[in-house]
Amino acid sequence: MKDSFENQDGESIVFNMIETIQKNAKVLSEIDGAIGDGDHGINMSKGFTICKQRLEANPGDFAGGLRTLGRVLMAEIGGAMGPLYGTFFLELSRVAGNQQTITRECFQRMLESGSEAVMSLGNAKVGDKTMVDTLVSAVEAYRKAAASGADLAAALAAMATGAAEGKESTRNLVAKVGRASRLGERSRGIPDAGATSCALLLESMARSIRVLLAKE
Amino acid sequence: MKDSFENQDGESIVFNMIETIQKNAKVLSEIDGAIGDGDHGINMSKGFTICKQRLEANPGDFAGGLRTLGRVLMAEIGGAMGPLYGTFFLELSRVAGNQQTITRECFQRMLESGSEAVMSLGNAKVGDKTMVDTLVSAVEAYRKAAASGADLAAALAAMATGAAEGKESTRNLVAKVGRASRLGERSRGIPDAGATSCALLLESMARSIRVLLAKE
Amino acid sequence: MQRIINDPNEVVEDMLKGFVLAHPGLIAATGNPRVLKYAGAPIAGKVGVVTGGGSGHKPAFIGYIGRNMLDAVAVGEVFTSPSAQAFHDAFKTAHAGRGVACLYGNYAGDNMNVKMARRLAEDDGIEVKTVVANDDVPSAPKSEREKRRGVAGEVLMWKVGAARAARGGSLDEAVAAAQKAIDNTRSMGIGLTPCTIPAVGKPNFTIEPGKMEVGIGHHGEPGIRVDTLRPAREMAEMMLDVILPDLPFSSGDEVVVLVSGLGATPVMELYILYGAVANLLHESGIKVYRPYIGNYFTSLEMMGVTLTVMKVDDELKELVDAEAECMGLTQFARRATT
Amino acid sequence: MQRIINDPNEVVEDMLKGFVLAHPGLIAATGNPRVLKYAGAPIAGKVGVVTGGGSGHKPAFIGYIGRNMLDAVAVGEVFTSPSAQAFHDAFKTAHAGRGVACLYGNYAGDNMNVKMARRLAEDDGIEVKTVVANDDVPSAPKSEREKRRGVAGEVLMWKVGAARAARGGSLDEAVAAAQKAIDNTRSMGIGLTPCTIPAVGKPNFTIEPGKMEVGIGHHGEPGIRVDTLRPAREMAEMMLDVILPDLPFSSGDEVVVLVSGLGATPVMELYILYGAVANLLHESGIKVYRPYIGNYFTSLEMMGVTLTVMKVDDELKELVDAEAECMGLTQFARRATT
Ligand SMILES: Nc1ncnc2c1ncn2[C@@H]1O[C@H](COP(=O)(O)OP(=O)(O)O)[C@@H](O)[C@H]1O
Ligand SMILES: Nc1ncnc2c1ncn2[C@@H]1O[C@H](COP(=O)(O)OP(=O)(O)O)[C@@H](O)[C@H]1O
Ligand SMILES: [Mg+2]
Ligand SMILES: [Mg+2]
Ligand SMILES: [Mg+2]
Ligand SMILES: [Mg+2]
Repeated sequence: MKDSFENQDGESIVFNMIETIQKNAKVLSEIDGAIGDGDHGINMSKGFTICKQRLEANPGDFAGGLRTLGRVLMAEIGGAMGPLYGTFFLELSRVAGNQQTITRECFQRMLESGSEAVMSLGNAKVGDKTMVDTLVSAVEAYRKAAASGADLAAALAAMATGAAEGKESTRNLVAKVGRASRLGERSRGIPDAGATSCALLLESMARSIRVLLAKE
Repeated sequence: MKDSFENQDGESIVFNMIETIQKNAKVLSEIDGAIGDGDHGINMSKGFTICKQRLEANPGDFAGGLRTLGRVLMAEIGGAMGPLYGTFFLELSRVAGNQQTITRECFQRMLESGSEAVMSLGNAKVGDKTMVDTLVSAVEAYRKAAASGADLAAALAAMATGAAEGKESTRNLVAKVGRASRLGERSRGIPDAGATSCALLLESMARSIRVLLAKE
Repeated sequence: MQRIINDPNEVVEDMLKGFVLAHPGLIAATGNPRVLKYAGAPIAGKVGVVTGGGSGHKPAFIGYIGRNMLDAVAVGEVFTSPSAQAFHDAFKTAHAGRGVACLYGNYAGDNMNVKMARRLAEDDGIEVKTVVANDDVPSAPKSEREKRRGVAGEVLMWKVGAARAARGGSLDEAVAAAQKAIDNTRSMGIGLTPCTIPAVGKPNFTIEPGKMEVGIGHHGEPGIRVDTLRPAREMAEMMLDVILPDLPFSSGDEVVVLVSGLGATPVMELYILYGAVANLLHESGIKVYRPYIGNYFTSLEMMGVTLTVMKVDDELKELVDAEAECMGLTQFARRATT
Repeated sequence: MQRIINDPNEVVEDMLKGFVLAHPGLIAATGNPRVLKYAGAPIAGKVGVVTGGGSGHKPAFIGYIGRNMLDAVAVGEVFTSPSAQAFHDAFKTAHAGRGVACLYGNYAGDNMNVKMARRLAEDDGIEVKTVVANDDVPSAPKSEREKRRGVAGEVLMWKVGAARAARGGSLDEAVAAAQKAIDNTRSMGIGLTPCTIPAVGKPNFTIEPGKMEVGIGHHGEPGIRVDTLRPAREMAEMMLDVILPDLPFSSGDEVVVLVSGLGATPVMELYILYGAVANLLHESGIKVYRPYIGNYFTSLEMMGVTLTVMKVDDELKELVDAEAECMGLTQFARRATT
């Protein structure tokens, strides 16, 4: 198992995220429908599908794929998700951009920078029942694992677990921002849609990178 | 039992018709609601109630009461019922107007003139499932009774029976004019609202006049 | 019944009060509470233009009272013809000595009440001529055109007749223009949900979810059939297939198109339908001279739409394009930017 | 879902196609399919006036593109903010060298997308200043006014800001006028039925029959309470009791009143409500300078209403009264007969 991967080999990570969103579009809309307006899967898969077309026409590296994804989300999705996920992926891309090799440290900087940008743009805090709950928990888990000496693969595994935990934590929260806030107490019991999609995306990244690392 | 009554004694006949409509407003709307738009009772009782106020402020004779009723219906009701019932009562009033005493012959002319005016204005024929079915059957019954020598009281009793029969006949008809025609075959089984109100009005007139005739 | 009303039996009164308060300088009350007039009416030297009809069709009918539009309107209960008296008073209100054009829709009640009102007006020495709109194709076969109902095409009839009168036309000229407008107009409606008359409190017909009533009338009069709900582009095709052969409209014709919502259909959908209609007309070689899209003639909170097409020549174009100012249809004289 | 649509995921595209076809000479498409512009824009020497927002609010937002109104609009999915790119392209489209006033509503998505778009425009050397409408009183306490949503008051903000720009105002002047308009404007809504986003296919909230949601937002955002349905006059009172003390409006003030339906409420009812509002304002010594009643800012087929009151001085009166031509609000310059 390697401890880093080449930027130029990483576009598959983006393709896999796209596939994840497309596969889970219905589930995401259903979750959003329970306490929001039911369009999260539609919004996301629309943007990710456009990105796929762009990437197929114009292949590139990991940073390039992330940049296309971020740009498409920013240009095509609108709402709050467009700029938030758009910013997230553009930040990941910016940090990865001038790196030939993506190391454990590099990926940590990507995650930190991405999650900070999301929080500064959206003003949501942990506990508001948003994608931020997933993001912060995942980044925290990655950071802790790395600090205690885990290699990239192990840190990614920790991130995936952290993401799932963050997502799960939203189940018992009351929504404070976004459409689900309409329901107040009634939003309890259902996880947040954005937190769910964010966990799916981070889990997918962890899985894809570990596949790359396992390759000879 | 007398065989005629004085025009000047006849205003009660109009008041009793008003009361009849007010009492049956709900029923009439329900019948109209089953196959029409459910407002027949509302429309009728609105007009008849305004008439009551006018008559209370300005009492008069039978012809005068009928004229006020016809005018109010013509002025306040609109729809098809306003001009049809308006014309009907104005015609009754016109024929009764210059008669001091209302005889069997006079009342027959009133009825004939009223029903002809209704048919010529509305163009409905017997069998179209409208008030015309009641009217024609009632007038026919009155005419037949009179022709075979019945006195006014007996002719009125025949008219009431004829009205009821005419109304009942609409139950198994399919509506050809008015809103109930929407339902086509489905309008079968429910009597027509206008035929019902017309029967109530003619029955009320027959009853009221017989009370007058019985008075010493 | 989710309604913003006071007494359900007083909705017309309450609405009229609000309407008069909302449009000072444009609308004025008259001696008859069921007659409203243009604040400037009667206009010296002008033929009076009048209509009347039941309430619940906003902007019709009172929303078309205004400058270069209607002078007076007789107002009925919800979905009920105004009384003969109201029509008569509207005639008197609009009359400025050159006669009155009464441009109304073909409904039994309206026909009777206008007939009685004309008799009364004759006694006053007011000359009244009528044009009876019968643009609703599905309501009777072409051989019985005189039985067809009037629907949203009435708006174009009013626009044209009123513009002719405003330009100094005689009674005969105003009536001829309005008649020409309606003779060149065909309409058809599709209903998606029923509506509830406030005083009645429940819908008096139903349309099942997933179905549509093709050819429905403005008060829920029965259509020609109930069909499964179709995409907008098939609805457009279905309606044009009925409308176009009836006049007939042919390649090379220029038309005014009016797409009116029935009340509760989002205006977004009217534009979706119009997009489909415009494409189909283009394919048929028919040129849209001017489209109107919006809620021009509604049926309370019914969902659905009426499509109206009017074939225009130079005269009709000129009159449709004339400046107008009223609640339902305010437009500048046509120029480059309209 | 009783709808006149084709693919529910393409309602915005289909609607935009129809809209552009329906308004030649007034509306033009641009290089970005999610940006429409006034046919005459950019207008040399004029500050560009731009807004953007989710679809489903017709006439808002694109219905206010026009002469003396908006120059360009960024269009989002139904009830979803347009993308940063769309805002950015709208800025570029409207820009004629004197800067762009972006007058929009206070929603998280819009705030983020406008913020990003401004950054992009700065890189192009386009100066963009913003006014954020926050007229919806029930959406946050007065102490947190910056959290309040923008609702139908946006129409008045656009009217005023656009008129100032059309009269040659600088960017600062246009923005100041729009800000003054919204600072003097307070709104409140009552919802009677929910609505359904076509792509979703079912309502995402409910209002029980016989209930009303007091203070509801334009996308069904929660109100301050659910109450039993009341007569129109009590609704008017309830809304004015929230609106009037907030500015506060006082005896002697002159106001513009805007009563906007949420989509499916019959226009008749808007006039019934306005009648009650006008009476109450009169009793409070507040003079209605100019009322607007109609469907100015809707939420698909929601039933209900938004009441908006704007306190006006001579400047605001002049700008509100200015001539305007667009799908949602066409008016002649104020004169005796309006
Ligand atoms: N300010 C915010 N910061 C972070 N995430 C947010 C914010 N606002 C909304 N979200 C996320 O957006 C998700 C909803 O996205 P989506 O359904 O696509 O958009 P919308 O709410 O406009 O329908 C929520 O589940 C939440 O996680
Ligand atoms: N042309 C006509 N001639 C005679 N009666 C008619 C005619 N049209 C309608 N009617 C009568 O009117 C009645 C309905 O009256 P009403 O409910 O008050 O008016 P609307 O049909 O306008 O709601 C019908 O039941 C029918 O008897
Ligand atoms: Mg959502
Ligand atoms: Mg009826
Ligand atoms: Mg009726
Ligand atoms: Mg959404």
